[in-house]
Amino acid sequence: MLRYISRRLLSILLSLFLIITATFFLMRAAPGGPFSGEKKLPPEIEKNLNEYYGLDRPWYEQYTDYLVSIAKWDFGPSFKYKGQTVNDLINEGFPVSFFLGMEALLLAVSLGILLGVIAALNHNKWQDYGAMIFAVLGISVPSFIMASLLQYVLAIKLGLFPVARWESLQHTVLPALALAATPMAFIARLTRSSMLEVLSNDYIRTAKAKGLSKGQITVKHAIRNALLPVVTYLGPLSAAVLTGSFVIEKIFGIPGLGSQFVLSISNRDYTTIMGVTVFYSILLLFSVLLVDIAYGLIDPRIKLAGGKKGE
Amino acid sequence: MAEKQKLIEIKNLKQYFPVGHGQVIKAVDGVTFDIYKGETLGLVGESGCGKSTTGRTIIGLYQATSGEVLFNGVSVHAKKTSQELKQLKRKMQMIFQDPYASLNPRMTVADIIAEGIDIHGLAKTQEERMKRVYELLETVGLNREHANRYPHEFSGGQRQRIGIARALAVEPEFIIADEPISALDVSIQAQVVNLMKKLQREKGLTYLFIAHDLSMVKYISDRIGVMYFGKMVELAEAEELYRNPIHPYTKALLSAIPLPDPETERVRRRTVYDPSQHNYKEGEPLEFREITPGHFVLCSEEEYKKYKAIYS
Amino acid sequence: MEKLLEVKDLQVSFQTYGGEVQAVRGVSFHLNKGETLAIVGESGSGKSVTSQTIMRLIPTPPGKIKSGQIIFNGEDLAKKTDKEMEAIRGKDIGMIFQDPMTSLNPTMKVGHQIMEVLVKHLKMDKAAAKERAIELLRLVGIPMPEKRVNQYPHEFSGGMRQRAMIAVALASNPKLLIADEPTTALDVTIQAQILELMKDLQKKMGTSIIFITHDLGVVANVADRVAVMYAGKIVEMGTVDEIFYDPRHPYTWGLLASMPSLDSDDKSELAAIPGTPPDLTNPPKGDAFAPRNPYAMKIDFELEPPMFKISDTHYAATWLLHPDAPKVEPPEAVKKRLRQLSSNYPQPVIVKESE
Amino acid sequence: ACGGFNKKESAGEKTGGEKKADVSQELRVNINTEPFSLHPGLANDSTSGTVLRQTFEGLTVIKDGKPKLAAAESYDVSDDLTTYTFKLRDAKWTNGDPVTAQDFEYAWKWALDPKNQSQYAYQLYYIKNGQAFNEGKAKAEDVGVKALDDKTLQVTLENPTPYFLELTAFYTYYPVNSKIAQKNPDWYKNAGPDYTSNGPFKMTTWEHNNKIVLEKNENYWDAKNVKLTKISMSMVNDPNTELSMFNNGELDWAGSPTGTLPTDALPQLKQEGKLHVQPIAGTYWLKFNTEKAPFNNVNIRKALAYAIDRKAIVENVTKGEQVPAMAAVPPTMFPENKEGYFKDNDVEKAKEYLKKGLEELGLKDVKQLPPITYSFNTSEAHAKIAQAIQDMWKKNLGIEVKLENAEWNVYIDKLHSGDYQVGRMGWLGDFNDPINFLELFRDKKGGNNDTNWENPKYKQLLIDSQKEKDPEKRKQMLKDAEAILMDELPVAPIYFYTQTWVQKDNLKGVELSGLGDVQFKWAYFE
Amino acid sequence: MQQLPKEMFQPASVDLSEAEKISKPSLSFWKDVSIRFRKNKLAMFGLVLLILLVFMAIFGPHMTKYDYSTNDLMNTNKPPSAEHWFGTDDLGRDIFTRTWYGARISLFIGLAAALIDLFIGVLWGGIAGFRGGRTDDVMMRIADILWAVPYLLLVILLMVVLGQGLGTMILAMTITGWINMARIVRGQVLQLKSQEYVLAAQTLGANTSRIMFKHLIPNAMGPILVTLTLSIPSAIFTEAFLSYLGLGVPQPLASWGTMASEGVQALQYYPWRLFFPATFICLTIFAFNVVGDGLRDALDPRLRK
Ligand SMILES: Nc1ncnc2c1ncn2[C@@H]1O[C@H](COP(=O)(O)OP(=O)(O)OP(=O)(O)O)[C@@H](O)[C@H]1O
Ligand SMILES: Nc1ncnc2c1ncn2[C@@H]1O[C@H](COP(=O)(O)OP(=O)(O)OP(=O)(O)O)[C@@H](O)[C@H]1O
Ligand SMILES: [Mg+2]
Ligand SMILES: [Mg+2]
Repeated sequence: MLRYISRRLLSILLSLFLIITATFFLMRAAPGGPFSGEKKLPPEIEKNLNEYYGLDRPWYEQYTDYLVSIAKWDFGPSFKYKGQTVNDLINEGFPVSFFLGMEALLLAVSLGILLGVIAALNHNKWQDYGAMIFAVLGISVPSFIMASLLQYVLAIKLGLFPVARWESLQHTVLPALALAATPMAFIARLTRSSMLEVLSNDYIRTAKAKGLSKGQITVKHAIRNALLPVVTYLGPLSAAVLTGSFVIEKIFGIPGLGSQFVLSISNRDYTTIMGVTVFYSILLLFSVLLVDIAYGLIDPRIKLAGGKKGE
Repeated sequence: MAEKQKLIEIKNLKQYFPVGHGQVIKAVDGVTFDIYKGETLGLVGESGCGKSTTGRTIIGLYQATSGEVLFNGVSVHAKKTSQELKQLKRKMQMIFQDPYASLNPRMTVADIIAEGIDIHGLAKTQEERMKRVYELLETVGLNREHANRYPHEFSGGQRQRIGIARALAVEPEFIIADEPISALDVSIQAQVVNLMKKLQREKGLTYLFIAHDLSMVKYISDRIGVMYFGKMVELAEAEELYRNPIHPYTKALLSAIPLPDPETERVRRRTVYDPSQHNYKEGEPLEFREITPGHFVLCSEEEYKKYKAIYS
Repeated sequence: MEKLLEVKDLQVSFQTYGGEVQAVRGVSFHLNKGETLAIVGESGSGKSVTSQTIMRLIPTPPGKIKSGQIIFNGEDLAKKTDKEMEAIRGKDIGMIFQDPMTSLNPTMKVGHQIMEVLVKHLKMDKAAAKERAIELLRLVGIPMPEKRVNQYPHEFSGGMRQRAMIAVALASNPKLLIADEPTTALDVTIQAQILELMKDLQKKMGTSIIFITHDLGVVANVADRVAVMYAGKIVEMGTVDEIFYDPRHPYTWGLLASMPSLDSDDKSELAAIPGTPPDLTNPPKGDAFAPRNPYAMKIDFELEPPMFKISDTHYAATWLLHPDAPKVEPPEAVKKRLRQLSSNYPQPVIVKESE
Repeated sequence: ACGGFNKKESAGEKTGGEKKADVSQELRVNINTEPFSLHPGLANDSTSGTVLRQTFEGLTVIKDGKPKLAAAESYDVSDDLTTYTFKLRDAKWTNGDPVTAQDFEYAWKWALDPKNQSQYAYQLYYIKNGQAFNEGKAKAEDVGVKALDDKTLQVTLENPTPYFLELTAFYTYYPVNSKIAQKNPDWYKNAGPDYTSNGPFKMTTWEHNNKIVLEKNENYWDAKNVKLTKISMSMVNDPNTELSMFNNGELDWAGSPTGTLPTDALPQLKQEGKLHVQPIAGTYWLKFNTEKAPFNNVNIRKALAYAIDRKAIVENVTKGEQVPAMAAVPPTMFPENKEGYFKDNDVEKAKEYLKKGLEELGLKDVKQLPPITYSFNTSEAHAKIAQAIQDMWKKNLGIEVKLENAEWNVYIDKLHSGDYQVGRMGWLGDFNDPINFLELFRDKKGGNNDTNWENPKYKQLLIDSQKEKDPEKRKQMLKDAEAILMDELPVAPIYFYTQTWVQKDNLKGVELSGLGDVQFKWAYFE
Repeated sequence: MQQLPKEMFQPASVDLSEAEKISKPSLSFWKDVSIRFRKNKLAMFGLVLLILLVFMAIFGPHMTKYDYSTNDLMNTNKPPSAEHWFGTDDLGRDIFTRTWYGARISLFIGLAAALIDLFIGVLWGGIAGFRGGRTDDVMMRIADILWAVPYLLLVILLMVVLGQGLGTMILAMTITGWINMARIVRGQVLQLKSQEYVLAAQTLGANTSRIMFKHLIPNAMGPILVTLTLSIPSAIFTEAFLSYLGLGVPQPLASWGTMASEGVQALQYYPWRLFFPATFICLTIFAFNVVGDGLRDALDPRLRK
């Protein structure tokens, strides 16, 4: 296990390196630069700026500089937000996105699994259809429409929640709901389908023969085995949700990392792009690793360490 | 018996499974034996002693931890081209122990049985393929009507027969039968065993027959190997083994066979095997030694002398 | 003797796209307290379905109890709701399933799967349950049970899984134990051990056992009475001696004849029953065994044979017992066994279907 | 802090419209985004400008469209119009330090110093040697700004600059507390004791990307005229949300110049009489790439420019009461430009020009004209205008138009590199002078020309106007130049910008300049 | 005892071969599936709905006198009425006509992207999961890397390099679209590959592709279908996002995605501009979902209704 994890850590490092490299070149190849605005800068100022930020140096120097400073967890100053470093931006934005993301994830996972289980247990009954229509709505209404709808109905029409901004727990309810909708629906669908699969297994019959109630069977025997696809999906999802969503943050005026990331790309704020990408990648790579470890925990038949065939 | 030709040679085969925390399960711990062409080698032993694992390792489902398996002089585990591998696979087949798990729940019986036919291109046309399937179904005592059903619709014995039909479909030379009949009723057992014997007679098949039913093993096998805790403890011709069991475990095993006679059953006493009865010393080397011709026993030097004195 | 279980005219069928599979077609039997009833029979004859129906475990749909009663302890289980069954399953009736690999949850430690029963029905706490689980594992002959409790089913060999299943079924000392081929995957020493264990338990607790097996040796060892099933029906039933020493049904003859004998070195072909079992989607008219029966008479293809009573405890459903039927000689292997049993009636009597 | 809440105040509390004697004097506005920088020398966007304009004060301030003295008490101009001498009034920084002439000198030179990454340093190029210093060709001492004493600032200019006083109101010309800045170079990064300013408000909270809170600066020289006690600025970058927050009582002001109103809401707001509209100095136009056929033909350009129904666009598409533009310079600078140089939607003339143009190009008929590509950067508003114009050109002239949109940076790159045929662009004035607009097309290779158009007469008129001391004559020269531009039409103007907003009815005294700047110094709630 | 004719008790000659007649014709797996599918009413309803939607996509635009691009600036943002069944948008265009033009694009994109995702994802995830070990590591890390590299940048560059076009758009969609599918499939394969029937196929000499397509994928069908039905709406909306970058369908052509994302801006004022495209997206997804579910059930012989 330890060996496996250390091997995976190494591969995470390698992946990070590749991601950084790819991002570096993509970023540089994309048209426009950090200083191109509505009004074109006089060339001499652009020169000054390029010099200041080291953009005039050969690419390999800049590239190695990036690598070195990223290794030191120092992403440098933001090109756009003068006076703020990228580390500042992440340190400020991430807790917000994380908080909101956690709320949404918990919502999505708990409700999604619940719905999926209810649907599967009542296969082809009204509960199943109800849960499914709900899920279809969640899947086919993307978060930006969901966000506007929730805002319109719950905040503007009914006045139950504030319209926007990041002030109190109340303010987080709508964005968390909007953020959770699609994953929840998807988790519900996944859970339902794999629950159906699991429920037709013989060991469920054994559990019944032990006199366990439907609820106990579901909780102790079925859910866990049905969870594998959900967990798979959860890995990259949590990385994405925890780092924030651009549209949700925009619509609800939330100072999170998601809008930072998208803005940094439209601004061509190189250091921020790089910093946030690295940060996000680390989160992603680790959550994928966690998923793989979770595989082994959920289903002991899946062996991590052995790459051997047919274990 | 003079011209016995070795089909399979197993040399000091070991199969260990890591189970975490640095521990390993020594499922097969250094077994050596040969299987001759056209014979049936029965393999019995306590459940969990590594019979299935031995079988699976021989057929290449597991990479052996160490040791060698030669099929017709060719190593099973050595790297091969996919063509060679396919050829080898066709010559060796396995009937699985668990008739439930070994059938794909989403395939019809016809497709399951025909899988080998499809893989090796043994049928030219669809009709021929189905004809083969029907033949095989009947060979194993199933009905043609069953061809379009799914495994979960069958009883355990019926499923086991599907598994046998699948193995037979590719007309192999060597079949590892991992408890092929334990889920069958006796009359079907008889059918299957008759069938296996018939095939052996007609096609010169070779079997490694793993089973618990010792009367059936005795009936079908030419030679019998007894395994205990990953090791082969005794190997002899079938008659010889039943007449002169040497190893205490074999004795215990034989004494535990239930007979289909209520009266003898009511009075039967069985001997119990206690591994400590050997009184082996720490690190004492155990070897597989020939006590009488063709009769091998795992024993220490001391025991060897003792056995030798008693039996020959 | 007190009846613990009485099954009356049980009919179970499965709805499939291929049509209705009549898996159990009117099975009646009873089981006394502390008694072992062995059910033998062809694979696919409905043994497992019958036993699972008693536990009300057949999947519905597609399965359906078409008629019949299952009277257990004076209550009809066939009429109980799922909720009511929960209190009975695992507590009053324990069940050992046929397929050990898939019957254990692959993602739950074996120990835990045993503990569940203890916690649920015996209200034990975790620690006590674990202790007991280890004990049970030891009881069923699993070496190093302290270590094995914490392993997963896939780390067990087939036989060990089977034993784990047995441990689950025995955990709450049930009144009735249904064992569906519990020892098929075991070697004879362990098998003997388990059989002794079950008999022991029976003696101590007065457990009744329904024992499904193919191994007639085991039947001889454990059974008080034996039921022989064919194509969804019980074709012969009697005490173990009656079945082994005075079988009357040609299918039972076939079974007894097809076993190899340990003593003889006879390597001639085994006397298998020819033909294939009937398709239960449309069971044949008359006696289902007729097409494979070398002693078949015309009537066998026309009319279903009634139950004939040969003694107080011995029944068989074959026209051969009809006074008009010609006398036939059972196969050689069976003839060797035959004995004159004193309890037999002078003439077999027909039993009315609705007894 | 994990979670990152700051539960100091609840913004949801409604500041009702009741007319109580002690109305809360807290103003809540939305500024859309995080300001790029709140250092006057580094700021280069309107959001930063909006904040700085409240916290800092330059030598002058724009009130009622005219520069008014602010930090300066008086000034002198030399005869050649190149030397300004300002006398500063007695004013204090928020921390009590006096505002000195050195602070101005320090701030301006800091911005010009190539070491500091000021993007707007060119706003100071009017100062003698400003550009040279910024390019590293001159030393700091050579720059024409000098504190003669604590209260006297002398500024020498490169050329006579008639609008210099307007420039000094711009944020790049704001002073910086040199004592603090020298001690703590990071003073401007966060709110705190070192963030000192000299304007009517001081910044007390700056939660990046979330909100800024300004409070009245008691040290401000004109504090008695400042009635607002607090300004909360939230950063919500969604027009619909902004308006909803206003409707929900979470904001006192929604829309320009700090934020934006959703276009779709304008008709309803107008109907309800809530909408405020004010023209600002900005023009939305289409640029023609005059080196690409068929736009190298002036008649084609004219045909296209004349065949646009601007009135229909402003009334039905943009809906913000924008003014149809038939001229380049907005009416806030040239009031007569409300009329323009040609008639709106002059389809007859357009057809004539098209015929002529086609002939000149050797084409018999529009059908032979290959489809033209109209590019724009992605935004719903631009897309709508593009589709409307596409339809008009098709209906009126029978010309096929392909629309092509792109992400902003990609688009601007295309435009600057001449890789387009027709492209939309808007221009907003930095300071209140027509040169701002006309200068763009002076040089073919000028940074923001993009059209590849150049006209020697036009160029000369602009150069000459710079030296002209008589404002009237100068204006005429600029008008002449504009006439040339509107005859050759390298750009087809569409409309002049307006700004639209809604506000609390009892909010008074908000000063909006014609450039789209806002000044809350005089604002108050009734 | 009832009286039975004596001759009935004559021994009968047993003909064993008689019992072996074929009663049912051989049905292929797919025929079986289609029978099961057709018995599922909800799924059939979904299928009919889909067919209807496709029908409308083909003929809907011709059912009015309007075309999708002609502006009517005098009649902007009109609510649904007899003239304009779905109302008009902010350039006065008929939403009904545009909806069905949009249907063509959205349905095509949804399906194309989903199928490509399916193809790549199943192969990639299947191979990674089945091979395991190093191969799995490398393949999944490649997926992670693609997933982590800023998508926006990738697409911007793609657009610059390849230019606007349907091909570029589909490519942009599939760059990362398949990864979810691959992950799900891999997880399933990891779980399934140690099943005994897979081992059995191996001993028969089945090669990887056979094991994948005959054994692993059919048994992973549930999650695959669910993921597939999710990738359709996500493709529809990714198209809207891509059109933001200039990669979508060029204006004035419409797609449901762009119509919905524009409509949502007008939600409070002209709700019908969101309502119609959003409703049809929902209906489509609903139809795909029930069809997917029906297919899933039909593909699983163990489930019986
Ligand atoms: N994949 C595996 N991982 C870990 N341990 C295993 C694995 N497969 C088998 N074992 C262990 O190896 C030993 C031998 O198992 P095997 O299945 O070969 O027994 P067997 O002789 O076939 O028994 P049975 O007669 O009960 O089938 C057992 O202790 C089992 O727990
Ligand atoms: N779920 C099901 N759907 C359709 N048919 C079924 C189902 N379960 C069982 N059957 C059928 O019912 C009949 C009886 O099956 P059962 O499992 O009871 O046999 P059995 O006597 O236990 O055989 P074995 O000894 O082989 O286990 C078989 O023909 C089988 O095909
Ligand atoms: Mg085994
Ligand atoms: Mg059974």
